Amino acid sequence: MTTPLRSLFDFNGGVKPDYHKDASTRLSIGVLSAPTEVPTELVIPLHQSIGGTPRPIVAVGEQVKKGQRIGDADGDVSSAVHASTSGTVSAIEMRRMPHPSGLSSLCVVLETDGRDEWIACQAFDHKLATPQEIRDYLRDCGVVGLGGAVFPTHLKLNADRQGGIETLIINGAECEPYITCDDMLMRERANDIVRGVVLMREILGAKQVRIGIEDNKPEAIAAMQVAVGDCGDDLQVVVVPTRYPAGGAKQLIRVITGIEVPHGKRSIDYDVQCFNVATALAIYEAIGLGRPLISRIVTVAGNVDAPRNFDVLIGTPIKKIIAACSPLPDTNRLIMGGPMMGVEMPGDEVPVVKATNCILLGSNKIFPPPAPEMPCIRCGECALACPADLQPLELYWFSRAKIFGKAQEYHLFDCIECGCCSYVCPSNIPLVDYYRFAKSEIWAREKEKSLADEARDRFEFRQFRDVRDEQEKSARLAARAAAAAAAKQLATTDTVAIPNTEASTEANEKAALIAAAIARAREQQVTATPQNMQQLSAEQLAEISAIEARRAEIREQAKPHLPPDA
Amino acid sequence: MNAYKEIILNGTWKQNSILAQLLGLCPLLAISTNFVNAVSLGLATVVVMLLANLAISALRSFIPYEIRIPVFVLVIASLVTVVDLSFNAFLHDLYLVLGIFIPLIVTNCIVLARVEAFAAKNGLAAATLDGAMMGIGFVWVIALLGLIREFIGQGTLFSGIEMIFPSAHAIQVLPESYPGFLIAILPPGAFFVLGFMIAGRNWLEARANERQREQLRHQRTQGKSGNAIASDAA
Amino acid sequence: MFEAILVMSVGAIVLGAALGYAAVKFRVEGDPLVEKIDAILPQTQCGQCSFPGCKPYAQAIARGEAEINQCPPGGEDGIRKLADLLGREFKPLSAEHGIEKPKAVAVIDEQTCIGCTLCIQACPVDAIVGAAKQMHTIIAEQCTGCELCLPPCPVDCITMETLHETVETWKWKYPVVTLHPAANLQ
Amino acid sequence: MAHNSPYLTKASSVQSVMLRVVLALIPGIVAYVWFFGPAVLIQLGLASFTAIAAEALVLKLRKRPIWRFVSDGSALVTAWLIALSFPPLGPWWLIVVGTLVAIIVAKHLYGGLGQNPFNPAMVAFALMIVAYPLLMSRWPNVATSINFQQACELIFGASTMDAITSATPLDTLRTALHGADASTTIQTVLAKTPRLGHGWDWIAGGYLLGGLYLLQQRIITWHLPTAFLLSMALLAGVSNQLDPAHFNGVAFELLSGGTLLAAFFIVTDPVSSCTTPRGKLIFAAGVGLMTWVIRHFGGYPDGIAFAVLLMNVAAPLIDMYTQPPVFGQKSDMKPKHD
Repeated sequence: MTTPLRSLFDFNGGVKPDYHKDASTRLSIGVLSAPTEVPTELVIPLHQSIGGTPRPIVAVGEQVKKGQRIGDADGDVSSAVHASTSGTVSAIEMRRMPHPSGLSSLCVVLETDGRDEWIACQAFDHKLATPQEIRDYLRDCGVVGLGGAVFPTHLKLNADRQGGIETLIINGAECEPYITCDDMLMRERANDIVRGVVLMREILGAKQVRIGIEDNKPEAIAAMQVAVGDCGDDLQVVVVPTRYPAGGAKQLIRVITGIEVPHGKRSIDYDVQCFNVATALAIYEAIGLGRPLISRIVTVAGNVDAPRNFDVLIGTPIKKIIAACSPLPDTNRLIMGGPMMGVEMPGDEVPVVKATNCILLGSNKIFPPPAPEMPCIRCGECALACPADLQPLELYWFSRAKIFGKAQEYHLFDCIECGCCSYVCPSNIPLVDYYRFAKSEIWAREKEKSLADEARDRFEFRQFRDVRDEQEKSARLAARAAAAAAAKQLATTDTVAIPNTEASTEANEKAALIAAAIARAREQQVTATPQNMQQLSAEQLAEISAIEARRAEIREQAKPHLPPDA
Repeated sequence: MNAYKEIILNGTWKQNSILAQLLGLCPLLAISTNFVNAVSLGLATVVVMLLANLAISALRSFIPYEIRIPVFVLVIASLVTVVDLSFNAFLHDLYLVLGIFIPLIVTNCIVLARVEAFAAKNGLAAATLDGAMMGIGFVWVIALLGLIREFIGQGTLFSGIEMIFPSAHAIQVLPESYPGFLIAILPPGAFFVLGFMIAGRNWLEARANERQREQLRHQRTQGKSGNAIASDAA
Repeated sequence: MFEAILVMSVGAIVLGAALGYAAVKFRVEGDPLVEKIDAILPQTQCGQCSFPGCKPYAQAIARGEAEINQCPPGGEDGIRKLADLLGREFKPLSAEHGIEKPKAVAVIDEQTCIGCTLCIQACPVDAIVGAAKQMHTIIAEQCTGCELCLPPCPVDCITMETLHETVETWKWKYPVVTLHPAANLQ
Repeated sequence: MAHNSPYLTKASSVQSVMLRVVLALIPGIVAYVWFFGPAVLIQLGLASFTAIAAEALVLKLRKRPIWRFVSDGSALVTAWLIALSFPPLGPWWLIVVGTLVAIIVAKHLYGGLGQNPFNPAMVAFALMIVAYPLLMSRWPNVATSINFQQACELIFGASTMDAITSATPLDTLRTALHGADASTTIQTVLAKTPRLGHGWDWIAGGYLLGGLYLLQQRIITWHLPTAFLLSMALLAGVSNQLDPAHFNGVAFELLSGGTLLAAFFIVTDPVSSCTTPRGKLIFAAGVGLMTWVIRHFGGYPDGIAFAVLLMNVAAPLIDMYTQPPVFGQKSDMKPKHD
C-alpha cells in the first residue's frame, strides 16, 4: 500500500513552529520497565482517564502481581487501573498529581519487589464475544486514548452499529513540537500497531482504514508502509502535510475525510472513528496478548543533554526518567506534554500517568518568558491561525471582561486550547489562559447552579410533603375524633378519656427514648468491646481488626475532600 | 431645614439635571453657542420650572393618577405660552434668535421630570424650591457651556448682549486675528465641551468619594481599639 | 376664550379616558422579580437571613421588606448581584445575620450517632438518610452546608467539614502578568 | 505562577508591525516630496514630535509604563498619517492641534492602544477640516516649486501663501461644479487646467507600492483595500457612464485625494475597523460608498475621513453579524447518525 493518490482536505489556520523532533529520535526507545530498572516505589493514581474515579480493590499490605487490577472502573465512563509491576501495596493515600494545580488525588502506592512477575495473561477472543463483552474487557484492561485525552477506548470501540462504520482513522500525525513517542513507536513496533489496527477494524467493521502520518516522519511512514504491506489487510497510510495542529483528532478527520465534526458531536455520528497509534498498540496487547495497559512510551526532551524516548511503567516518578537523560542545570520547569498544550508539573516526584506522552524540560533559554503583554490591537492574526475557525480576539475580550454568556455565544467551548492564537499574537497576550479561565469558571458556575437548583427542588418538595403530612394527620385526627364521638354516643354510661394531648405526650415519649438511647450509647462506649467478640479465635480477631482498619480507611477516603498535603 | 439644604444641593450639584441626569440635552446643546443665548433660555426654563412645580404641588391632590401626565403637560404648556409671549413682547430680537427653543421648553424633560418626581409628591414650599434649584442647576451649566463655546469658538464674551441691554457691547477677549475654532460653535463642539464638563464632575465626585472612604477606613482602624459601635455607625 | 376652554376640555376628557382605560387594561400581573432574586440566592435554605428559606427571603426582598445583605452563604458576590439586579446600593454583609464562610458539608460521626432522627427532621433538603434507632448518614453531594442539623443533635455527632479544592474542582486562575519566578527545582 | 502553555511564541510584536507600516509609507512620501516639495517633511517632523510627546505625557498621567507604549510605534503611525492627510503648507499649529486631538482625545481618552473605536488620524482630520475649512485646503500648486526655506516660512507664519497655494484637484472640481454656473462640466474645468491631478497619480502609486509590501508581509489582508477600491471604482464607473459631465472617471477618482492612502493605511487600521472576513468587505465597501457620496454630494471636498469615522461606528455591529461559521458548523455538514 503506497501513498494514496486520493486528494487530501485542508483545515483552516494552524501554525508551523520549529519542531525540534530530531534530537529525541536518534536513540531507540529506552526501556525503563525492565526488572532491574523498576523504581522501588510506584505511585499509581486511580483517576487516570476521563470519567469516574476507579475504586481501589486492593488493601494495604496486599501482594500484587504485574498487570493485576487494583482499581475497578466506576461506572461505564471510567477505566480500570492495574499494578505496573509486582510488589506490595504500601499505602492507598493522597499523592500529588501531574496536574497544574499541584493538588493531590487518591493513589495506590506500590513497593516493588523487583521480580516483575506477571499475572497469567490470556488472549481474548473478540470474535466469539458480544459487543458488550468486548467493551467490558477493554474497560477492565484499562485501555484509554493515549494521544493525551485519555478517553476510555471501550466507549469508542462501539461494535453495536449495524454494518460497521465507514472510516477508521489511526492518528500518527503527532504534530506537537518535541514529542516523538508515536514516531518512535511506529518505527520500532509498526507490526504490533498494525495488528492492533486490524483488531479495531474487525471490532468496528470499518469499511476503510487510514493511518495518517505527518510528512516530517519519513522513517515512521516507511516502517508503517512495510508493516501494512505485510499484514495483508487493505489499510492505507496517508501522508498529511506537517502543520500544527494536524494531529488534533478533529483536524485529522477533516484532513483525511473532509468531514468536520462539530463541538458536542461525536465523530461516530459521522461514521468516522479516530484512534492514536499507541492506543492501537494497547489494544493489540490487551486483546492479542491479554496484557492490560501498564506502560507507555514517554518522550523526554527539551533542556536535556540526551533527549530520548522511554518505555515507562505507569506510576514511575518522572524524576526517575529525567535522570536518565541528564537534564541541564538551568532547567526551571517541567512540562507534561508538548510546548503548545503541555501543562506545568508541580514537582518532579509526580508519577507518569496514561496521559503522559512527553516530559519536556524548560529553561529560560529554550522557552523564554514572554515579553510584557500589550493591549490587543485586533490585528486578526489569531483568527487566521485558529484551527477551529473561531475569533479568538472576541473570545479574549469577553473572557477578560468575564462576560461569560457572550463568550459561550462566540463558541468558547469549540476552542481546543491548541495555543495557535497565543503563538502568533504580536501583543503577547496569554489568550489560551483567558479561555481556560473562562471555561473552568463557566463549568464551576454551571455545577453550582445545578446544585442550587437541586437544593431548591428538594426544599420545595419537602415543604410540599410537610403540608401534605400535616393535612393527612389532621384528617386522621378528625376521623378518630369523629369515631370517638360516635363511640361516646353509643356508650353513654362509661366515659372513655380520649387523649386530647396526643402531641405533647408524643414529644415526651420521644425525649425519653432519646435519653435512653444516649445512656445506652455511653454505656457502649465504656464497654469498649462488643459482647459477641469474646469467644472468637485470634485469627478471627485479627481479621476483624483488619476489616475495621480498612473500613476506617474507606471512611477516610469517603470524606468529601481531604485538606491538601502540606 | 436640612431637607431644604438637600434640595438646594441636589438641584445645583448632586442630582444636577444635566451633569448627573443628562436630561434636557436638546435645548442645552442647540442654544449654548454663546453666553447670552444660553443664559436667556436658561432663565426662561427656570421661570417655567418654578411656576410649574408650584402649580402642580398645589393641585396635586386634585389630579387623578392615571391622567396626571396630560395635566402636567397642560399646565407646563400654559406657562411656556406665557413666557413665549413675554419674550416676543419685551425681547423681540432675542426671541427671534432663540426661535423654536422657547416653545420647546414644554417638552424639556427636566421640567416634566421634576413635576412628576418631586412636585407631585411634595409640599408647596419644597416643590417651589426644588423647581428653582433644578432650574438654577440647568442655568449654570448652560451658561458655562455657552461661555466656553463662545470663548473657544470666536474669542469673544457676551456677544449679543445688546439684544437685552442696548447700551452694552460684547467683549473681544482674544485678539481679532484669532481664527476661531469653528467646531466649538457647531453642534459637535457642544458635545465635546459638555463631555469634558461631565468628565470633570465625575472626577470631582470620584475624588470626594475616595476621600470619604479614606476617612471611613481611618475611623475604622481607630475605632477598633475604641468601641465598635461608633465605627459601625460611621 | 370659551372656544379655547372647550377645546382643551374635550382634549383632556378624551386623553384622560384613553389613559384610564389603558391603566385598567394593561396592568402588569405577577411578579417575575421574585424568580430572578431566587435564582441569585444560593439555595442553602439555611434561614440565616431570618426567613424560612431562600424563596421567602426573595419574596421579602421583592416586597422591599428585607435588605439585600442578609445572606451569608451568598456572600459579597451575591449581594453585588442583587444590588445590580435591583438597582440598589451595595452594602456589606450584615453582621447580625452571620459571616461568610467557606463552603462546607455536614458529616455524621457514625460511632456516636444514636439514631434519633432529629437531624433528619431539621434538614431542609432531605440530605440525611436513616431511620429511627438506625445510624444516619449525610449525602455529601446534596448537603448545602446550612448547619441546621447541628443544634438539634442531642449527642453532638455532626460536624461541618470545609470543602477543599480537588483536582476535579480546581479552576484556572484569571491570568495576571507577573515576572517569571526564579527556578524552584533542584 | 509561571506562564502556561504555549511556551513557544512567534517572533513578532506590535512594534514590528507598526514599524513596517511606517516603512511602507516611505515610497508615497518620496513621490510626495518630489512633486510638492519638502514642506511635507516639516509636517511629518512636527506631527511625529507632537505625537510622541503627547503620548508620553498622557501615559505618565495615566500611570502606564511609558517606554513600553511609546516604543510600540503606534503614535508614530498616527502622526505620519495625519501629516500625509493634512495640507503640507498649513500653519504649524494646525497639525500640532490635530495631532494632539488624535493622541489625547481619539486615542487615550478611549483607553489607549487597541481601545479606540475611531481612527485617531481621521478624527484629527475631520475635526480640523470642520473647524478650519480654509486652512485645511492650503495645498501647494504642483507647478510652483517651493524650497525648504520657503516652506518653513509658510508653515511657521512668516509669509503669506495665497500666490502659491491651490486647491486639491477634488476641491477644484467640486467648487467649479457646484458653482453658480450650471453649464460647467468636468470637461470645461479640465480644459482650463489641463494638468489637474498631475503628480497625485505618482503619489498614489507610491502608496500602492507600500500597500503591496504590507500585503506581502501579511500585516493587512486583501479584503479591506480590495473592497474599498472596488466599491469606489464601481460607483465612479457607473456614474461616469451615466453622466460624464458631472462625475469623475474611475482613474481620477482612485488616483486623486487620499484614496490609495486610505485603501492601504487608513481603512486597514485593525483597531477601528472590522475583523471578520465578511465584515471587512462590508466595512470597506461602506467606506467607499460614503466617500463617493460625500465627494459628490457633500459639503467637503474629500469624504474619506467622515466615511471612515461613520463606518467605525458600525464596525462592532458588522463584526457581530458576520461571525464566520466555526469548525464543524458549516451548513453542508450533517451527521449520518443522530
